[in-house]
Amino acid sequence: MTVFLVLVMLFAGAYLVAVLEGWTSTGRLRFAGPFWAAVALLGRESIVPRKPDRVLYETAPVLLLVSAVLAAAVLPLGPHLVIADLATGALAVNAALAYVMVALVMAGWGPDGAYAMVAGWRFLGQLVAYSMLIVMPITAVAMRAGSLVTTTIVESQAGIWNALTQPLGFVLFFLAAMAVCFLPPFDLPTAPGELAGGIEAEYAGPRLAVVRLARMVLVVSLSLAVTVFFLGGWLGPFLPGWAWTSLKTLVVAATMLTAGRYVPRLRGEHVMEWGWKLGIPLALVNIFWVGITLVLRSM
Amino acid sequence: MATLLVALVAGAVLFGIGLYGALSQTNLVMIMMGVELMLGAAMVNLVAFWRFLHPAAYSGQMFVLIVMTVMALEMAVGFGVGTARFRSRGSVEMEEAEDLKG
Amino acid sequence: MTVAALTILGPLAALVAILLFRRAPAALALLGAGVEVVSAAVTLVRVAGGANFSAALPGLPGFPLRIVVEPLTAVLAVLVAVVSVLVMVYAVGYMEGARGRVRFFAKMSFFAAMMQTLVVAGDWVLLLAAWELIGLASYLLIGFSHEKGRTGSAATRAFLYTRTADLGLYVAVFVLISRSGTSEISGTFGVGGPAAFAAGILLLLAAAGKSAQVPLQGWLQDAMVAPTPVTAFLHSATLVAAGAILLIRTFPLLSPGVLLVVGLLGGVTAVATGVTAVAERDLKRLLAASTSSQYGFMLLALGAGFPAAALFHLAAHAAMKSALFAGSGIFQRARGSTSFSDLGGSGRERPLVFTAFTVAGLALAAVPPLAGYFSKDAIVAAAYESGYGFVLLPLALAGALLTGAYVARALRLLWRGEKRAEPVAGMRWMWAGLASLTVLAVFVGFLKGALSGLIGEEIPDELVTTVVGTAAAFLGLFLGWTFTADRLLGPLRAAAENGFRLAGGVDALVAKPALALAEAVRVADERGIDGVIFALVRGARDLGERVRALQSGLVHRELALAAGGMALLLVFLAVEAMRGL
Amino acid sequence: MAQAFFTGFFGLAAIWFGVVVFRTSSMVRSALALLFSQAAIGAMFLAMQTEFLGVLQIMMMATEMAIMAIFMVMYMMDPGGLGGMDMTHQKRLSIAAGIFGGAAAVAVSLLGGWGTVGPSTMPEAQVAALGEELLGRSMLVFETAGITILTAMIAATAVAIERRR
Repeated sequence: MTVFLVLVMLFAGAYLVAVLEGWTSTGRLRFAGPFWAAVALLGRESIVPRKPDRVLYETAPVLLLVSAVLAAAVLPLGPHLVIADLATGALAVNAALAYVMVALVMAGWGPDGAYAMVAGWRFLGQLVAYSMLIVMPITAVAMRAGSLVTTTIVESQAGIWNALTQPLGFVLFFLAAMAVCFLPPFDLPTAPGELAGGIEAEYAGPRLAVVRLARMVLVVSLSLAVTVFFLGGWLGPFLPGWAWTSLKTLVVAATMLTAGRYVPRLRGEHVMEWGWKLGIPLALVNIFWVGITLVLRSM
Repeated sequence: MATLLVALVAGAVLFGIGLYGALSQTNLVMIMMGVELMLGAAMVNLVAFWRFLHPAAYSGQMFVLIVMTVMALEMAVGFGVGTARFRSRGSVEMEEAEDLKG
Repeated sequence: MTVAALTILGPLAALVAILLFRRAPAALALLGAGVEVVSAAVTLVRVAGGANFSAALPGLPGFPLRIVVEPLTAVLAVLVAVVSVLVMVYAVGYMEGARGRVRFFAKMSFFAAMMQTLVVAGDWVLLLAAWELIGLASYLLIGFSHEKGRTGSAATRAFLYTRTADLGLYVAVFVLISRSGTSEISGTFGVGGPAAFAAGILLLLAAAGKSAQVPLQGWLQDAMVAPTPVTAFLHSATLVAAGAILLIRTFPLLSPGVLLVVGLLGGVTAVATGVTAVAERDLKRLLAASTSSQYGFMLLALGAGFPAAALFHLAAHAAMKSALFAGSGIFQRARGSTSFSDLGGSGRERPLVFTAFTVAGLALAAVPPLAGYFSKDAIVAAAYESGYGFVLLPLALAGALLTGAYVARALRLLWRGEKRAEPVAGMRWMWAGLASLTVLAVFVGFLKGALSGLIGEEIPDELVTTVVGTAAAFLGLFLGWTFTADRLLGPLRAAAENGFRLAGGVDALVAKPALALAEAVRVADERGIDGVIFALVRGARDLGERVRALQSGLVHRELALAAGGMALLLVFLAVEAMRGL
Repeated sequence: MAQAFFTGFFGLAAIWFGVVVFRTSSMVRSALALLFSQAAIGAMFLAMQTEFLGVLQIMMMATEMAIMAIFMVMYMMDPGGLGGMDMTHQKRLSIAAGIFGGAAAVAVSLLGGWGTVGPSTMPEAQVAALGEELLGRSMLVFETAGITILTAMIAATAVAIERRR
């Protein structure tokens, strides 16, 4: 039951995000847009490039979707509205997100196309830069909660949101999340106008539909992660928990989508450089700061 | 008990495969893959032993963590050396590595 | 106990600090010596209050290192401490502007610390260690100004002599421990019979070596190449005193036969080296010879059975002799030499120093009421009272007469001659040391009663001997002042000047065998041990060559080898397990 | 029973992918096959109620193997493994060694008398206890491992970096 509910909400979120993206990109708010896009894609012929690495080519979109869903599976929408309340939830999110990268590498290599391959390797390099910025802020959050269980993490923010107690971690995680779901300005893998769509270049028809859907779900999952880890999850007055979660998630997603629109796309080496030389030290500072505050409180 | 045996046998087979790979491959990276498989087998055994024989002794899990560390080290060092060799010789084929002789 | 330990730790700390900081060595050394003297004084006070400490430090299995603080050791500790601090004060001036001051003061502190260890050592092992280290320290200090020519050989000579004599101590210690089963000194006093006799004789040998008794006196004169503070320290309270101290501390062990030998040896030394002193043409060498003769007196007192008298003379002599050396050092700095031919008249140009020197000298010559008077009087009385008075007393009187003679001769040679006053660097410090030592030399004598009370041994006193002894002393002074050495000794002088070296002297007995032995050891080392080592190295290299062949550089081959090794290991383990089942 | 089943299932998966690693001719495929083999091992951990390690394994291997793939491609210039070159040697020895080693291990694991099976602990308790272990008794080991990794990273970079003269 819970599983069903969560999945429904997840895909609903994906739909809304798609609407939002259309809105932010085209400026017109069309609720039917995603439907028509989906119909169009499913209707088209699904062209397969010459001499693909079939296994990888076929697996990649599904794996992308699955990993996005798995990432969402450990994140609670409400006090009991969570598919798997793992004891290592916060870590499991990372684990699931790591496979996003795997999926993209596969999608880049599979079709045996230059653009796609470049995109895939790019994303790999990008990951090396930002994955630390996913893990370390979550570490700080888990430190405050004293647990890796996501629900506990949410409850630990009853007093005050983590976004306020550890703004540094929040900003870093937010940017890293944008990088994970390769939204602009981090959209190196799918670089419209540069790589002809990158990993999406060689996919068409239903397969492309799956990729797009997975991308949307990914955005939702990461917004959800930001909400759960930093914005107090379901906590909030008046409304029921799931409503708060969805609201916050949508707001985060909208912020992500719009933020990128006003920044030029980053170059890969810049992402790497800032991730390594700036992000990781800052994340360490954040962890240190949280530790200090915790020690002070415990005294 | 059954689970323990299953895990151990699986680990054993994995180990055999890894050994075969490490010995049979000519390419440095493939050799490393074989080694990684063997390490994975070792980890399976460690976890099985920890879980079924000494659930109270957490140094068992500690061992697994150390093995993961070793894997990471192996990757880092192996690729460092491989890259250096690739720069100097243009390949990491271990067939052509007589000049590493001491 | 901790306070007593400070007497050792103070100088040691100073040594470490000097070696660490490598600057302000004089200040650090003085600080260490100050700690030493204060703690020694405190210890003495406590001991006088009737307290006796002893501590066992972990040492060899079954033989803990013991430290004993009893009246005797406390007195000795204070003696050493006082002399060392005053000598340090003097040395500050003496070494002013000299090279290698860090080295110098480090060694001096080390020396003092080791001496204290020797003094309070409660068991043979620790005593042996301290004994050796003193030998080392004196070797280092005698060879201090190594840039000068004869220094090295003199140091080596002193080292060889003392080391040879030390063999006696080793054997004696082995005998004692093996007989008594304990390494505690007081525990070994129970040993009797021939073992005790042998041990006594061997101890006497060791003591004779350190205290430069006949026939091992030769090295002391050569040791004069050392800087004057060193010699002062060496002669008054440390190296040379160690011999006498050893005998004083082990007095209960010495059987009557041994005592007779001790007494005779002391008497002979007192006379023979006295003659040498009269014959010497060099101030410091004269003083050195007199040192031997004075220690001969102490041994004589011991032999007569009065350790307290010996201890008393030791204290008095420490004050007087260090004062004399301090003075001679000033003269040496003034004239750049110590031979009388250069020192003539140097007494006039420094009346104050000369006065101090004279006072100390007269004290040595036992002129009442100075320190030497009481102590030598006690010794003569002891000789008189002992069972062998008929042989010991003449020796004692002769020694006293000779003492007076060479003191007077030294004074005359220093006084005669024209004066040429040159300024001397560091005069203030030197003068401080000299003055305080002289004051000691004057007043130590009055502590006689206190001393005997403290260590509970009576110090003999006889009217007859007092009169005779004093007469002898004055006669000696008169002779020394009026006649030259040649007139006094005549043909004897030539022999006396080279220290009665019969048939090449002891060098033939000591130095040549020792050097031959060293040569043999060197050959054995180079041929034998090094050979073995080189063989091992070569073998290892060949093995490496062989193994290298295995290493093809082909990773897969080597991996295969590794796997094979692992398989062997597994088989081995399996076999072991089977055996275990 | 279910536990045994799942463990065995994932074990088979791991073995299958392990075989694939050396069967395919494509670098990237073998790298990814290795990745899934390791991930299956992580799943085995999960099946054996060792949650933290399982998740950790699954997470770490993703990155490691992807990186392995990229290096593979970098070294081999082998587009999709289309070049049908043989990349093995000393086959017989290797097969023998592999079979021997595997058989020995199997024999040991089957013949060995393992003691009684202990009870399992709750995942939360596990994580907490492991944390205690890491930052308590095994702190030195842990820190050493960390320092070693750092050193290896720096050293590897230093070795691999291009000499500029």
